[in-house]
Amino acid sequence: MLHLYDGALDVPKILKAWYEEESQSNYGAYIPFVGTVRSEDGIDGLSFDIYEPILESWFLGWQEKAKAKGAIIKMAHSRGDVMLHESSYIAAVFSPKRRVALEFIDAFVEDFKASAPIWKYDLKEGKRLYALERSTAIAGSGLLSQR
Amino acid sequence: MLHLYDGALDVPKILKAWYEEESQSNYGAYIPFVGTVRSEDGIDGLSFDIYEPILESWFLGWQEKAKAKGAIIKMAHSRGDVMLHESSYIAAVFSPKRRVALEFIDAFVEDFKASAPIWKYDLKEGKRLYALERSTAIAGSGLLSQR
Amino acid sequence: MVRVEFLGPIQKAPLQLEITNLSELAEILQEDEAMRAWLENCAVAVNDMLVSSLDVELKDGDRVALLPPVCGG
Amino acid sequence: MVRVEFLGPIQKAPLQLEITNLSELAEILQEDEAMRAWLENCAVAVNDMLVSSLDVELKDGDRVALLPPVCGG
Repeated sequence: MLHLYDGALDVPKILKAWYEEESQSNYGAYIPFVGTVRSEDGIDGLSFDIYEPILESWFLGWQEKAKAKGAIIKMAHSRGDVMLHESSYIAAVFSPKRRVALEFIDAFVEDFKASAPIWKYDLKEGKRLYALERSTAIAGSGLLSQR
Repeated sequence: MLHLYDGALDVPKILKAWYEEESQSNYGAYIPFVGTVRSEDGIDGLSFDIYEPILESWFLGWQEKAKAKGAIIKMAHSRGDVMLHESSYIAAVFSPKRRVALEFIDAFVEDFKASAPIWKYDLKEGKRLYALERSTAIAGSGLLSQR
Repeated sequence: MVRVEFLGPIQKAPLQLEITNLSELAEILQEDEAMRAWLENCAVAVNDMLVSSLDVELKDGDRVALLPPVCGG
Repeated sequence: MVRVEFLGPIQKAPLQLEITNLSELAEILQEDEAMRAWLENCAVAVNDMLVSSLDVELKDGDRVALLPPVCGG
């Protein structure tokens, strides 16, 4: 359940669709995390590049971790430009129990930030500027700088 | 932002309304927690009693904790009967930053379970049975059993 | 008079009592066989504020509430 | 031939190289002045699997990708 969209996400529509998809699945807890573009540093918006093959295998790994706990995860992300106060990211967990759901959404969102192959750019004064200082090197980076 | 409803919650409608209410507030993270009635132990549904004056003061305390972190919280809960696969509870946090939001929703939901003056009953075979074994004594309980 | 209310699942009608503190209320309720199990796991609120000591003075018009174990969500 | 791709913000066209392992690739890219800063913070994938050692053999048709620091959400 990995959905990529061009531009901003329709958050109410996605939250509703996911809730209804699982309405008979007997999960007791549903926790979506919604990420929205904030106005800061004079940006007009953000823009995203995604490398889908690795995103998909990363997400598959998390689906298996969820399954081992009786839970499921869903995720939606934007490609390209997303303007101020629009949303670019939704991750959600469904689980029978609340503790599993609360811990899972936290671990998933943090690993997403550290590992998902998505690159963020600030849209500012007509330019698209890589947000290097807010980005995280994937674990194991630097391999090719070895001698 | 404490909303009490008779019967099941309209989850998509509430999630949408809250998202839209804060669409210009410059929060980067929105995390709702949705609680849904699970089929277990042969129940037909759950039923809730709420003591509103203390629920409101408890919620007010959490609103102030949220404010101190630059965040806000909203909550909706059902009164009376909620049947299988319907939802009875939504709590949501909005925050500029994801770490605050992830930690806040966890702490809020756990304290809600331990402290909010709401009583749960199983609806089973036409009866309304207090769910004592799944309930938690509020901190400081037992005062009147002292001699 | 102090009004004493029993919330949620406790099947007991409110009481109107001439008492001046919570210790007196504890004594009265402990004599009620059906209330004893509840007393052990109930929290107590005076005028909708939870209290943690029996040394709370009560005055005419005060309201005391007993809150049994909770389970929202 | 092995195809080497530079993902996200790295402004560099793909390369087609006759190499048999990642150590050879490291040598070649380290000679490119503009690439040196990227090499320090890039992860490496071979055929879309992240790798953690230079001792990976490469064969004709393999694809190597360099992944600079990420920031989804």
